[in-house]
Amino acid sequence: MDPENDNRTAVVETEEVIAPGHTYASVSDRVTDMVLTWPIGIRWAAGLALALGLLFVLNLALGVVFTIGVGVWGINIPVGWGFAITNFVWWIGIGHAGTLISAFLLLMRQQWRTSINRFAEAMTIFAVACAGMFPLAHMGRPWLFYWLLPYPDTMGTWPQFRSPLVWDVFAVSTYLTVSLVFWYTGLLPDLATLRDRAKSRAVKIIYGFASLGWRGSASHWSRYEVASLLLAGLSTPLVVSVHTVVSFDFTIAIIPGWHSTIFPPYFVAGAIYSGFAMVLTLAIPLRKYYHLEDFVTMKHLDFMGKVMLATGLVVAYSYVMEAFMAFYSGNQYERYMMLNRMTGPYAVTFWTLIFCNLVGPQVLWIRKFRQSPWLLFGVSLVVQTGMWLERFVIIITGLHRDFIPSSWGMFYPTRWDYMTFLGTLGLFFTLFYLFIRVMPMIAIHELRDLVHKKQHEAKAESH
Amino acid sequence: MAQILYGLMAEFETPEQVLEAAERARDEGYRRMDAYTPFPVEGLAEAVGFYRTRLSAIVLCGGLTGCCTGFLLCWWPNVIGYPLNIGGKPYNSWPAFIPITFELTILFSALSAVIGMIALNGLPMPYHPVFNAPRFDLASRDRFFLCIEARDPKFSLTETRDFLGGLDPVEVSEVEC
Amino acid sequence: MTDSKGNNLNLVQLGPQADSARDRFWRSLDERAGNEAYQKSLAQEFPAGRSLKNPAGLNRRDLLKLMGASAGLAGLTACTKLPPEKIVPYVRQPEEFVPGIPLFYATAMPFGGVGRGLLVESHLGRPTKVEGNPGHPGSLGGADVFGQASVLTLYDPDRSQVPYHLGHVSAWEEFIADFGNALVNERATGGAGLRILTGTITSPTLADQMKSVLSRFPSARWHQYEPCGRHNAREGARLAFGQYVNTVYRFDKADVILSLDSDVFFAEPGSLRYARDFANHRRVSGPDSSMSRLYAIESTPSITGSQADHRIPLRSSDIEAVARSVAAGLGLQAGNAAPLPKEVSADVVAAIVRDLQSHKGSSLVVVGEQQPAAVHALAHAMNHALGNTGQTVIFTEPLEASATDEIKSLKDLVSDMDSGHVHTLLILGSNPAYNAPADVPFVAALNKVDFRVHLGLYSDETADLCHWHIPEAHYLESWGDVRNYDGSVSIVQPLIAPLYGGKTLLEVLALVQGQASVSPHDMVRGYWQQQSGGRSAQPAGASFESFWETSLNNGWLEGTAPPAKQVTPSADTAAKSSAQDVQGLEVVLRPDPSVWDGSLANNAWLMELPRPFSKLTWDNTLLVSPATAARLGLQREDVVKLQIEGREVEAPVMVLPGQAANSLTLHLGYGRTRAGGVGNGVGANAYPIRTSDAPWIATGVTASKTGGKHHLVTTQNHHLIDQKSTKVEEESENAFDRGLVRVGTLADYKQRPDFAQDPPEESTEAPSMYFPYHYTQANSWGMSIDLNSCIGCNACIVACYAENNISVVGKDEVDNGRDMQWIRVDTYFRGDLDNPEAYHELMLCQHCENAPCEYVCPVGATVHSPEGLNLMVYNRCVGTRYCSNNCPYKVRRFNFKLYSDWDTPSLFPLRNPDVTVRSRGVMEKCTYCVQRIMEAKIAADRDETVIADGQIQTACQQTCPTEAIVFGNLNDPESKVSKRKAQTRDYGLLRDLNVRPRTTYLARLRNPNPEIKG
Amino acid sequence: MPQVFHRSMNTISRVSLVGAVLLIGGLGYLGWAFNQSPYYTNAKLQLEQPVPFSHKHHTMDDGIDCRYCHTSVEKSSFAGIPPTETCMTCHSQIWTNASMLEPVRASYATGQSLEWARVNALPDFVYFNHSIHVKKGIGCTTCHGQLGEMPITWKENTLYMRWCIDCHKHPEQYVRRREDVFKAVYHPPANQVEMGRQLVREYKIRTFTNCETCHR
Repeated sequence: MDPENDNRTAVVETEEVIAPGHTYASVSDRVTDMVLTWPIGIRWAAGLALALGLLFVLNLALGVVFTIGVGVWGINIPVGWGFAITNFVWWIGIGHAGTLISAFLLLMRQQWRTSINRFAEAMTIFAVACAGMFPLAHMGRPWLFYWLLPYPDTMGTWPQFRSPLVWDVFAVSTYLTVSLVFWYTGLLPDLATLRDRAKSRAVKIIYGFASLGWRGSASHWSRYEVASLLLAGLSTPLVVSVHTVVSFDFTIAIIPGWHSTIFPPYFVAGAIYSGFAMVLTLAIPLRKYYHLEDFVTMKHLDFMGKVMLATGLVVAYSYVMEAFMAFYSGNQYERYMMLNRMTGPYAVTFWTLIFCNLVGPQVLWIRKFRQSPWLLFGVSLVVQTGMWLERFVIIITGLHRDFIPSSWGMFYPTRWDYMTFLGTLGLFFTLFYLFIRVMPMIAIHELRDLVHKKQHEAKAESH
Repeated sequence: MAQILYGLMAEFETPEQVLEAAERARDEGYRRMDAYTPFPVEGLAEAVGFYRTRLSAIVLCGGLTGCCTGFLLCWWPNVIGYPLNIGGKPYNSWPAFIPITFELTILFSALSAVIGMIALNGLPMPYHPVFNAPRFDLASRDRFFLCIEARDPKFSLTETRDFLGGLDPVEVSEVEC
Repeated sequence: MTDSKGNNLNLVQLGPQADSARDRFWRSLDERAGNEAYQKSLAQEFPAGRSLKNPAGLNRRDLLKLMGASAGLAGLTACTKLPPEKIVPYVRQPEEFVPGIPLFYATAMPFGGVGRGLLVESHLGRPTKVEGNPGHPGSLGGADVFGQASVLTLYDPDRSQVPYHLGHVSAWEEFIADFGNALVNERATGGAGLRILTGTITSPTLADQMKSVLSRFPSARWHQYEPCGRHNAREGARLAFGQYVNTVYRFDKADVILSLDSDVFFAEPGSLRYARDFANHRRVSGPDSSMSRLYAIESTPSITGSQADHRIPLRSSDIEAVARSVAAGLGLQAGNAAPLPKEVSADVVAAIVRDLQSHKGSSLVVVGEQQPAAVHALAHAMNHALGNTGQTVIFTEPLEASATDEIKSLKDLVSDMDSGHVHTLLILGSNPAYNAPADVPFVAALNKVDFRVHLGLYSDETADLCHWHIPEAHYLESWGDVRNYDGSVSIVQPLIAPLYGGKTLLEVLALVQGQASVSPHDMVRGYWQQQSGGRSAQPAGASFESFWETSLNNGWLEGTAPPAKQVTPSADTAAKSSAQDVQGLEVVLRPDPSVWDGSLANNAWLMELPRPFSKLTWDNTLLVSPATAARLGLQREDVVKLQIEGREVEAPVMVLPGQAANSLTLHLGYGRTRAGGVGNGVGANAYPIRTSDAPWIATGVTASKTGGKHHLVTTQNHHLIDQKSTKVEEESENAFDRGLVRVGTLADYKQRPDFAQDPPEESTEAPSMYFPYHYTQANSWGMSIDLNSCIGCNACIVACYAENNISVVGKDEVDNGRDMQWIRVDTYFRGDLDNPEAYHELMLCQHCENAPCEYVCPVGATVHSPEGLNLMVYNRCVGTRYCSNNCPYKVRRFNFKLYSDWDTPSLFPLRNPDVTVRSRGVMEKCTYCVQRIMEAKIAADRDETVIADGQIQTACQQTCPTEAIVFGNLNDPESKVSKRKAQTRDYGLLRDLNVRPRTTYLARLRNPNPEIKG
Repeated sequence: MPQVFHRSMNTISRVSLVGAVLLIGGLGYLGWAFNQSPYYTNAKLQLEQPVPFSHKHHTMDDGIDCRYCHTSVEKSSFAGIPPTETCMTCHSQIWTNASMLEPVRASYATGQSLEWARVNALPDFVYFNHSIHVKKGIGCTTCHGQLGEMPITWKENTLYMRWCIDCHKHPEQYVRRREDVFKAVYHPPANQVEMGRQLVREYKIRTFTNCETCHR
């Protein structure tokens, strides 16, 4: 079946987590065909080309940053951190949804995770990859990044383990590794399916190696399930810890607007918020383009909408508390920071973020909206903008007017700031476009399992 | 043909069938057998005689190792290796060492979980006799297989074939080594 | 990262004889003179890519080039091997040289003709750092921005390096020949066509030479013109006493001071000494201390005015009226007193008069050069009436070798030139083509002179119009002598052989007398030897040899200070008044606090120096008071056209609190066209509206907006909340809310000595989760800054530039908020916008014991030493900038690009070999001059001695004219710094953050006159 | 038939997995080895010099004291490289026409300095002070090797910071009596550590490992 000229009419939307009438064979074939038999569509190619274009922009920007120095960005004293760290936090945050869906919902035995977890995890990995770039790129002497790693060097020195930046190194690299292995574990049986379904020998060999010779033996499956559960159990605290550690970058500092104990939960909630937004941003076009309405159903969209609403409210609460504490604490620096944030030179960005993260998403209270894909898509974009602005506001308004008024300054981004940010979008989407062509974007064996369970339930009802 | 026989492979259409078949085979006294399914079937492992895995223990050890590594990694350079006065904080400012300790705990346990699983499953094993079964590619799609291996003491080509045939499989085929 | 230490292994290259060095330059020049490109670059005198304005070379090609270099350095710190190095020892090593140990020589810097006593640090024959000479009466160890920055001028790559003849490279020998021919006719006519133009000359030896020149050429003339000299002061003295005298103030005896438009702590030849005496006399050690009282009436905020207990902003041309009514109050026949301007009430005047009268003999009236001669005379009369003469005011013979009315002198010269009488003109060390008054058509007349010779440090505007340009020897390259503010004589001794074969005035004058090869050293020494025969220029008995040695050692000649002179002002002095127009707008021209009369315009340190109050860099502006700006509808950065009698100049507006209404201030010294790569085209040239009869104050001005804008760059933002409102700007409001500046009156202080203390809950003893680190070492360093003494003169900033190899970043990068100064002078205003109190607060690394910057650094590049220093390890820094973010004082500076100049060879010897030169991507900050601390510690350890209190001085402390900064050992209760910190005025900034700063401040005290309200 | 691979592939794949792990380890080791290698550190490397000066000959055979040429070693951070005239004090008398000394005579005649290739170079951000080390009983050979046995001078140690720190942490293992400091060949006594401890007390040696000791 070719997505480009598809003559099916009237998509049947379903309230189930999977459309009725699917068998083990149908789900297996449907997903594997997308990888093995469907031709490369024009729109896919165009999308990839666009992403590659942005990727080139990234190379250019980083090239300039590395040859001339971070001075090409708008950063200065007092605003030592600008877009780079904003992007870092934003991307890391986006990553969180993937792990949460695959790990947390697995522990919760949620069936609706099944058809979205695979590409959500992929999203996580690519997002973390993008994020990981920034701490490196924003260094004044990036060629010395390895001094942040603990190894016996010729100087007898070590990283400074009290620094949140070193914690970041450990947290992010751990997060990336665990996400990767978790993702790969999930892929093993599906790679076997691809191996067995592939026509050409070359493809068989590739997937054959990748699947390590998985053969679905009963004992393997039982170990496999134990491993998956353990990984899920480990990833859940990990994902919480990662954004907590990221929030330490700010809370450990003494800067008004940074030095706050509310940040860890607030950052984690924000991360999930933006993460689910990104999942929707990816899922909605995907299901339309690849006609996955049978698997990514209204129920999925509805649930994800609810999750966004919930986390959005946590974030809203955090904003309110932050403002309240600033005044209630009686700390004049905090109070000035908050006033300046609301009325100062960066007030516009602040109020925009309030609209994007607090006001806009309230439409999700209405079921009808939660179930209209394109409106959901719109909201997801708004939320992501809002979450990016949130980090921007925290970093910039915290720094640009701190304790000593004589050192107050402003931050004006340069074209290199923008190019670096757009560039990472290119990296992200390039990886994602490639992923959906070579990997099953839905966990096939879990779909089969789901079909099995559904049949059971059907039987149970018929009795 | 002079190929050595690995075992007899019966193909079923539903998980219930293969589960029942496995239990029956067990009652028959077969021990060396294994079932191959496109998704985990509850109880099947026990049915083919696989009870518990040591994976959890491995992960626990991995986690503890990671925990110690993490803390020592922070503690040693700061207290023994190259103590420096950082912002007036004590050399052993253990609260600052917790994040890394935690992360390494997770990292080590996660890796030991995956590597342990793969190793215990004897992977990678790109070649395996069962792949010689003609329709085995369906094992990763929608069919369920039970294979009684030739090394089982009770195995005999004819009787076992009859026994399997009695479980109304789609077909029973010989699997060469 | 690399530093200039590599060079100090090149032992031969820059010895005092430095022959090989000189050879190298000549040779390279000869080679380059050949190629055409170099000829062109000579034509515009500053080869491209050498511009200091953007050391990082902000145009892309330069950038990439530089980045190539930085990539190399990058590698150097990463995993490539060290490049092979050469060691080049001497062939014959001067015995006084010990490689690695600097030598100090006393010398003096002639500035506006008057000497400033200096002590210069020299590494293997390379002068690297200028300090004040503690033994020198005019310095007492302090140095000002001009002295500190002079060492950069020495190495300025834009200095002229070869003689030019008609714009082409030539040679000294050729000049000798050519000049010889020119002199032939002059000899015939007894020098009728020979004229010599210099700046103000106080040097006895030079005067002696000049005398013999004039005796050889009887009809030749010697003219002097100093654009920012002390013209009015001189004429005022003649008005009062009928003769020229030099006035010396004794601030150590002055209890009540009335300053009329005077910046006596900055702009006078004796400023350093005056500032020190003033500070000492006001130094408060406890509630029982006393303070002098300073009244300042001035048209624009000056650092002197910022010290005033009562400051009245007033148009310069109104000040005479006030002065006269004060004089009348003192019972003088003060002539036709114009009515008091509305800004000044009669009661205030009365109060001032009473205060002065109750301090007869211990009061002092000082007048600024900007005021007309009549006001100077009036001041003499007042001081006389108050019996201050001989007490707080001392008169001596004039400093000038031949004091004259310089403006008249220049006019005469020009008219002679115009009428074609002048055939040979020697312009020695001055630049009249740029700085002559607008109504003196110097340039036009110059073309009528047949043979024009210019001697100067730079091939400047004047050189361009002369047949010959001869590179002048920098004072650090010259032998000579010069008089100090009090008339005593200092010896100028060279620290290094002329880098570019520059010549001194002495040599040129010798040449005029036909002596081609006579060394200036012999001239100076010879002159004093002959003097010592006659005048008692030496203690009896001592041989001249020893006298000379000690003099060189001390930096000045014992017994040359002229005795006090008894003069009394003529009876009608007070009556003489200047016919000043007091209507409408006035424009006051002033020498610039950084580039002075423009001669320092190519000094990048001074250009980037934030000007006092405005914190402006890389520009000069029209300073306008908020009220006037509101009335004329002017905003900051509006370009305004000033028109006076057909003359006009365009300059951007800066609205400055404290500026007098209807008075506009414009600083001289900008708009240079041939200053060099740094100074060219910076700012607006004010000389075109400067006239010979009103050199400082121009009235009857019309100011009109051109509609244009000019971007001004300041290092500290002052967001005026509302020009019309009476609120000072936002930054200052917060500064006071946050207790950053703590001020009280002397009276309050006696009531509540602890008014500046933090409430206990905000003390540094705030509870902490961790046990504090115990600083048990023998030494534990700390600093105390007395806000009561700091006058905000910026000297510390320039001293820090020189000591710590700090790079200049250029206007654009300062605009990006990336200036690199380690120490800054923050200025905050209090009170209403028209006449706020201005407070200076030095801000540098506070060396917090619980340093927030340290625990966030991922690589431990900034850590604490057991002696309490907050260390910055450049070579370990990876540049995350987290430390700067977390620094509550924002005193850290980051190399966002490659700011250090790795390209300009002539700048390498300037660098302090004991301090690493920072590369791109590295954080830097004040280190309490750790290199000096370590030097002393190692020496003490090696020689088994202990470090005495005051033995280690930070660069900022050493240069501070008022001793506002004290550094020392906190573990020694007897040390100066411990004693200061024990005072109740001691407070630390942001102590409530529990960062425990090691740098603390002594609260500012004011001593207002209780009789004056508000 | 779904069989894709030959049975040998099992062994191959497992071996290659183990191989990959070993390879990574091996690369790590290689990196470390390179870092220590003379090629990288210049240690034990004999450089091209204008004159093949032999410390062995001058210190042992002629018995010239280090300080005769390195005059400022006891008072300055920089030990001092002898000016040509120092060489000529002797070599105007002996070996007056040895061809090997031609460059020295030429330098003395022309006033052009000899350009020695630097053997012991530190990065420019490191501030080492000879005088204090000598004073505290750290001998020349401790860092520069047994100069008395060097016909051509080479760099004995890596001069890595780790190497410096080692001594700064445990001076007792390296300190010697002051009178032995300038011995061109020195072998620590058997009771080094015990003597070292005693000398550390006697010479008031403190163990500085704070950054400002060397980086300013």
